[in-house]
Amino acid sequence: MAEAKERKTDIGPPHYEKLMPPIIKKNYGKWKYHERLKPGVLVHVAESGDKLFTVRAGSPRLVSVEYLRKYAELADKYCDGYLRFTSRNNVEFLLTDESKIDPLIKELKSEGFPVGGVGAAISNIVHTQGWVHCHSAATDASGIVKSVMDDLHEYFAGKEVPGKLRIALACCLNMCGAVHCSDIAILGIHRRPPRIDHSNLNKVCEIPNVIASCPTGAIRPATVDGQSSVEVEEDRCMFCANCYTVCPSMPLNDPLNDGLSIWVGGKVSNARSEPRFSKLAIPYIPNNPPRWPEVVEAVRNIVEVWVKHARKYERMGEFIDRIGWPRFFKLTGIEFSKEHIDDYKYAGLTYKRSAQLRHS
Amino acid sequence: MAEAKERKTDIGPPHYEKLMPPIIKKNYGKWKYHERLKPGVLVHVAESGDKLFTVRAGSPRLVSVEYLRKYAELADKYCDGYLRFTSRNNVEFLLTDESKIDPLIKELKSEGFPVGGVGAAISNIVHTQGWVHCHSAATDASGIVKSVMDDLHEYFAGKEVPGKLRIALACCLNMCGAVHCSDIAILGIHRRPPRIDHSNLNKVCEIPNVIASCPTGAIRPATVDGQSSVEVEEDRCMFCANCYTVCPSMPLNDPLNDGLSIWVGGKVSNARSEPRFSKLAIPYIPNNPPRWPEVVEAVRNIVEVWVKHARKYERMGEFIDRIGWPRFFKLTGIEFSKEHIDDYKYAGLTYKRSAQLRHS
Amino acid sequence: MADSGNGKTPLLDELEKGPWPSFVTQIKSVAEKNPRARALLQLLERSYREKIGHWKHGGIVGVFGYGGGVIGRYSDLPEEYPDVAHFHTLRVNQPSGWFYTSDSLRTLADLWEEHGSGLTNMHGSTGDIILLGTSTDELEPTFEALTNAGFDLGGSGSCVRTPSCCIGQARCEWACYDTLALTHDLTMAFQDELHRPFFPYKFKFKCAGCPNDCVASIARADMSIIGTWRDDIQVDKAAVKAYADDGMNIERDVCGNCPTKCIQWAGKEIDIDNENCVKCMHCINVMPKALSPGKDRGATILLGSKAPILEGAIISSVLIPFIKIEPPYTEIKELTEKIWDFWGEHGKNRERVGELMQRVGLGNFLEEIELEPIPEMIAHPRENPYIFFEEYFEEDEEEGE
Amino acid sequence: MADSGNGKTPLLDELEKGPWPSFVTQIKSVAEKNPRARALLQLLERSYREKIGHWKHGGIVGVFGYGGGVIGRYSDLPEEYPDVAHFHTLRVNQPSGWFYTSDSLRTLADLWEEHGSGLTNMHGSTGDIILLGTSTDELEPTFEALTNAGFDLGGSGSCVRTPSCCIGQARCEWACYDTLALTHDLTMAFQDELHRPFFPYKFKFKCAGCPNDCVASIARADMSIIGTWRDDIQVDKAAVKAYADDGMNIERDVCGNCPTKCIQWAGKEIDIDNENCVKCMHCINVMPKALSPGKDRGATILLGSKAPILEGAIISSVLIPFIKIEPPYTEIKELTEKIWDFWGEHGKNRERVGELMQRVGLGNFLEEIELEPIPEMIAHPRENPYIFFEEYFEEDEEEGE
Ligand code: SRM
Ligand code: SRM
Ligand code: SRM
Ligand code: SRM
Ligand code: SF4
Ligand code: SF4
Ligand code: SF4
Ligand code: SF4
Ligand code: SF4
Ligand code: SF4
Ligand code: SF4
Ligand code: SF4
Repeated sequence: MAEAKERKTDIGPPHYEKLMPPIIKKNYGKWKYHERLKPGVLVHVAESGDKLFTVRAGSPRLVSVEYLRKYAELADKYCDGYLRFTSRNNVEFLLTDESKIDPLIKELKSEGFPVGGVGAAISNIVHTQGWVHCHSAATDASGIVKSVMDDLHEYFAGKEVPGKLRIALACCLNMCGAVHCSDIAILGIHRRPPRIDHSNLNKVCEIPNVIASCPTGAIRPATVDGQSSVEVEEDRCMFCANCYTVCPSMPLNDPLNDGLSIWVGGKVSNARSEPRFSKLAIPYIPNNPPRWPEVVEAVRNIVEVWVKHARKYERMGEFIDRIGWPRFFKLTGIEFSKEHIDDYKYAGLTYKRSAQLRHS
Repeated sequence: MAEAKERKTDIGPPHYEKLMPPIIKKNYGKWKYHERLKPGVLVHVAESGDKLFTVRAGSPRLVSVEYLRKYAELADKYCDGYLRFTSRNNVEFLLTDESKIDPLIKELKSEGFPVGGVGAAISNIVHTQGWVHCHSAATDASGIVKSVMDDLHEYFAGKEVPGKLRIALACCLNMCGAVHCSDIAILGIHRRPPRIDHSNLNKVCEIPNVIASCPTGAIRPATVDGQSSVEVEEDRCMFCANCYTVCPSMPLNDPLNDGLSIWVGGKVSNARSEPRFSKLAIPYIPNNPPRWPEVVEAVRNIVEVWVKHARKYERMGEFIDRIGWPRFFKLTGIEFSKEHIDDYKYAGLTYKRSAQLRHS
Repeated sequence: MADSGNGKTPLLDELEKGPWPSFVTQIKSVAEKNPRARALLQLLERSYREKIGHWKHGGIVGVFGYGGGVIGRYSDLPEEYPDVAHFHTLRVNQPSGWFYTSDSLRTLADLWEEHGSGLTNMHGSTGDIILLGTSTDELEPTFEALTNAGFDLGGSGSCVRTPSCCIGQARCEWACYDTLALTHDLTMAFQDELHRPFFPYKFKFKCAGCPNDCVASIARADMSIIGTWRDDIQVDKAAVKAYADDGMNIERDVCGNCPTKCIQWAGKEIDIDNENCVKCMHCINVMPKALSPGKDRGATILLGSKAPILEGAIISSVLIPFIKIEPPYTEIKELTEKIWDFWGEHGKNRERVGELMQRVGLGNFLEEIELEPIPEMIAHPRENPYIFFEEYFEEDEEEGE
Repeated sequence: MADSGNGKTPLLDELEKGPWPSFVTQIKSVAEKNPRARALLQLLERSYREKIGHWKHGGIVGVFGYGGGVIGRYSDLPEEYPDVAHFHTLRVNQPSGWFYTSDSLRTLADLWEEHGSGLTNMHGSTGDIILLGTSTDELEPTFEALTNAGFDLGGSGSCVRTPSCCIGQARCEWACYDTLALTHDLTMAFQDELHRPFFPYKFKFKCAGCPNDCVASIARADMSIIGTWRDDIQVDKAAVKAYADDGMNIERDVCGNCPTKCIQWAGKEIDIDNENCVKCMHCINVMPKALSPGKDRGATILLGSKAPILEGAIISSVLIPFIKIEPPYTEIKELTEKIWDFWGEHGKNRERVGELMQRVGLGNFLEEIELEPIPEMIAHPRENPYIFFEEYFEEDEEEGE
């Protein structure tokens, strides 16, 4: 590797041990059990008898340096400066002094950070860039997350639910937010075939690559105004945007047609049932910024059906397993349509191949 | 339709009502319940209180006119001439006089017809033509069925088993015997690519059809000895024989390589679990006529593992669901190999996509 | 020529041993009188020795005016085994439910002794009476004898295949509709489609009276008609108690096996959440005296099952979750004809209807046959986000802000 | 120019209302001081109004000697919003487990206030600290500030992506191996592969300490390393009793949810058929004081998960059912390198390893990476009869009889 002399490279991240509170170092690998003390608060008890208290606060994930400093300040004040983030972008303050829990919660709340998301609860929404940073986005991410969490915040903060419910949002089919295995997934979608910039295409893109990028074979070579370019057989386009990923001259973004779809019943954990993909619940909801009321309403509706009808520990997908998809559509009032029926590679395997049916 | 004058056509089958015993006509659609009185004997009780006794006898399915007359004779003697066949090719004598059951059974047995197959039992093997009549056969059908049923006849005749066990045999991948959804399936397979009769091919077959017939695209046009013909890329052949079905000049039959495979865990009924396909247990057993001892042994082994370990009502596939495939292979001693791993269209869906595993 | 001459069948003789009835014994029982049967025995012995069949790819043979019902078959050793040089099979349409009188069996025996090998299959996997082997010149006389005896040929080739059914209401207390009547009616209504192939490939009907599916319709029929009910399971409480008193472990054996865990046993009474019952039959199967299907009976219609060649095996999938089954069965017939129309127009050669449905997609298929999509037709909605929205808004439809 | 000038953000202001913390508030908190953040706010307001993003396809930018770690981003309205004309993202490799001290957070805040927008994502979906938006000329200075503070870039492009893990043994009693140590070790061992893209596409590691999979590894990592155990679940009988006394319905809530029904509650004691336990965690999750994973701990290694583009989403599948996880993790690294070798040679451009495995077939894939096929790797054996036997007998190998 040819590099500048004093430049440090390949040093990797800071070693985690340097950033851990002493109680963790001491009891590392020797935890005995945990309990949820109240919404957002966990205690982990070590074999040594030591107790570690965790206070979890919701975060917008998009955090400014101002707020990073605020987190730091709170950590200094309540827990010797030790904190962490979770895999769902919440902040966790790691306390040893039980008496500081309530004051910390109070201060967090006053700063606008809800405490919760622990145990059977609706935690933060895993999400992506949206209009804040990505060229591919069919919708914004942060704005929808904010709107949905505003609406569901009680479920984060402790209102009872049957089990864990994981929501994720991705702003395009690339699905950076692992939307595909979530209890509820909100997915930005395009609905109009790429509009081709014929004048530039052959300058910025390799035409054979563009053609090969299309999973449905919808793209064909074409000469337009004397320029070699491509054309799209619109009937065969399902708006995956893979052509756009490969070639900037084929944007799919379109204010009139971009929007959201809602998916349900995926999970990741191996608890009880195996991990599984989310399935389509609502094919299309138009973009309606700044607060996407239709999306908020759709998510709440599904959540409420689950809260009301699911048995204890039943994740969304397990709940639907038990009641069946026809009843899921009935209970939620969501209309079933042709779009719900799979027509991709494994479609045949999604048809109902048994006479086990509920008829009433 | 232009037809000869007096010729009768399109008259269809005899009307079933003409062939039914009076007790059935009387109680048609008004049966109340049934009981298994002993192996091979059922009683159906009608709302009227009438009782219909059924005695079921095993049959080789390939029946001569001599034996048809023997059936007729027995029916006359014991049940006013009324009998039927079942969907698994057994013969059922339909009695109204309970006292005739035992004498009938005695006579059936003395004629070499075992009585049984009712309820939780191993019934007759659904099967196909084999070397008796089909050009496509990779093995015989009747001979294997006879050998296997000789070995399992106790389970037909009343020896206790956990539930129903359905065996089927097909002599080639066309699977005329609905092998694909059986508890145990015996399937004739080819293992050598077609041998092409280049001198005849273009006379009897349409080359484009032949090429199109191959699901793996293994067949290419070729000129051999100045004749237009085809060639097979042997690595891509999986011996489906679809080319042979389309073109007689591409036989796959081969004494050295043809043989049997064994499949397990399929079912048809909707009882408890949904209908499902059988899965590969043993990829290959060579043809070993006249009694195919390796096949007999393989089937018995699987049956015995099931008899010993399955819970009441558990069909083969349900049993394996509970214990897991790794243990199925362990208990049966069957070797697991690359051939067991699916590599066709939906292969990816058969990989184990969870951490739910038995480790002991 | 030694083979066909010597007459010994040492290998096949091994198959006369053992407790299960022997097909070899059957063949031998007519071989003395019937040269075709005799020759078959010899040829088969040779196959056993050489481990290979001796039949050639079938040619097209049949009876006048019919396109199917006969499977042409020729030996590849016609000189050595002239009596089976031709050895065609006739498929004879069985009576619904495979009911016979001794007389009808004797009639069949007599005519087939006269015209063919004297060997049959009772029955073929599709359901037909199989008359196993005769020569081309005997086809027409056999057909005449058959029709005179009230029988007709079944299907083969790209046509409706001989429909078949479980015993249904003739003997079974669980039959939710009259399978025999429907089977017979469809067979009669579609005689033309059965005898004169004009489809892209075969089309099979099978009718089962309840979800136990004793005729394997869901695995072996392009159209599977499976009886079911939509009201509550009928419960005879006293009989339930009798089972319990008799030592049945209702908790474990009945409730423990219910796929939706919708049946509960409080130790005294059975309690069924019928809304979640998927009519699997298990509890009824186990307690036939106590439980039975509801009173509002009908059938589920499923489409598409078939063997693996070419796209992989298919199990039928739900098209109509519940339909009343009553003569003259107009709805079923109209639906069937719509399916045939679309298949006839768009099916590729040798493409079964289940394959077509998968190729064009269930959604499109439903549009063509004019059925609304409903969630009962699928195991679950799509997992992939590749939705073909068929329309989009154009700029001029809406004013941009 | 009105847009970027007027400074009003009526639409975004709506998103400062409500109980959940607002990203708009976050942006505004630095917008006054930071022109990039200010411009972002304006541009975003415009996107909200026009319902479309205003970013162009990224160009390739980065720091010297690295092929990844920076996502290039340009506005499509550079004249109107010059402060975000470039707005590149730096992916900074997080510490394993996302642990920070207040000082380390302040260090990050200070340097990013100086060099960038002052906006971050804590964290990105892969796990990185995302420094959200700066111009090309600030990349190298930012990098220098980062490395001086002990941080380094994470992955982007066709390379190893920043590994991440659940909190594991740092706080969780169920962690079956040390996820933090493994993650850190892999990150350090593969620095070159992380910073200098040379694969067909991205490759992600995620390490979860137990089958609860709190880092979603089975759905989001090309290699998912999920802790498990192979001996018996540890049971504290007194604690079980305490749960029962406390009113827990063990029968329904614990046993009733066991996927293999291998846990029984006799009303007094819990009885586990450990041979059939599939280590799903449910019973342990529900009774953390009473039950815990066995003592013989390790991990399952699964391969291949990814998002849907192009072949459809994939959940990882089992490669090694059980492996002990101990430094220096030689076995895992060797396995990984074998996989990379085969992928490097045979993977198509933009083909993830899970797609490759499906394309060549698991059986062939295993041969290439020198693993024996075992039934734990599959949900069930093949259903179709299309077996590619690789060899057949030739006539001369055996004497015909
Ligand atoms: C902190 C965190 C790990 C980390 O390194 O950051 C974590 C920590 C714990 N998880 Fe988790 N999980 C965390 C993300 C996850 C995820 C990943 C995700 O959400 O994307 C999953 C998989 C979700 C899925 O299946 O889709 C996850 C599935 C579980 C489960 C299984 C739940 C189930 O029934 O399916 C448990 C067990 C339980 O809750 O009973 C669990 C239990 C726990 C326990 C109780 C483990 C322990 O003994 O400490 C931890 C307490 C927190 C709690 O109750 O929320 N954790 N947990 C993550 C917190 C995210 C958040 O801020 O909300
Ligand atoms: C006679 C016959 C129908 C016919 O029209 O010919 C028939 C008749 C009955 N079946 Fe059947 N089934 C018959 C083939 C089938 C088939 C088809 C097949 O085997 O190819 C199946 C589907 C098998 C499968 O799933 O692979 C079948 C699955 C059942 C079941 C469900 C069993 C299960 O647990 O999965 C029951 C219920 C039971 O046994 O408890 C059942 C129950 C019955 C009952 C008890 C129904 C009744 O009340 O009369 C009948 C008594 C016979 C018995 O116990 O064997 N019948 N039954 C068939 C006899 C075949 C034979 O000779 O052995
Ligand atoms: C006689 C019978 C087997 C038996 O011994 O019972 C039979 C025999 C043949 N079947 Fe079959 N099929 C028979 C029932 C079946 C069944 C079972 C069923 O109908 O319930 C199936 C599976 C279900 C299905 O339809 O898929 C079946 C699936 C096939 C196939 C594969 C079709 C497919 O789409 O995958 C073929 C190949 C073809 O059609 O070219 C085939 C083709 C054949 C041919 C005509 C061979 C050929 O390629 O020309 C066989 C003639 C044998 C002979 O020389 O007599 N046979 N065939 C069955 C018909 C008897 C009857 O009419 O009652
Ligand atoms: C920043 C981040 C989203 C976020 O806001 O958290 C992100 C952002 C982008 N992802 Fe991603 N991905 C991010 C995590 C993921 C994940 C989740 C994960 O890693 O756990 C996935 C799904 C899992 C997977 O790897 O399949 C993911 C699947 C994709 C894909 C689809 C890959 C595929 O094989 O299907 C693309 C498309 C591509 O690679 O061309 C993609 C491409 C992109 C690009 C680079 C857009 C592009 O096409 O060039 C996005 C840049 C956005 C921007 O302007 O900043 N991103 N991306 C995540 C990385 C942050 C980090 O390093 O921590
Ligand atoms: S999901 Fe799509 S639009 Fe959103 S950040 Fe990822 S690549 Fe960009
Ligand atoms: S969006 Fe997808 S389907 Fe449409 S043309 Fe582009 S690559 Fe093809
Ligand atoms: S399974 Fe094959 S060999 Fe056997 S009868 Fe059917 S087509 Fe012929
Ligand atoms: S047997 Fe099947 S795979 Fe082989 S060449 Fe013939 S059609 Fe192709
Ligand atoms: S399918 Fe149902 S109705 Fe028909 S015989 Fe079987 S159990 Fe009876
Ligand atoms: S029929 Fe099946 S699903 Fe319905 S209650 Fe009985 S066992 Fe349960
Ligand atoms: S994955 Fe398991 S070990 Fe890791 S934090 Fe979650 S529960 Fe604990
Ligand atoms: S870990 Fe899961 S599978 Fe094992 S006993 Fe507990 S609930 Fe059952």
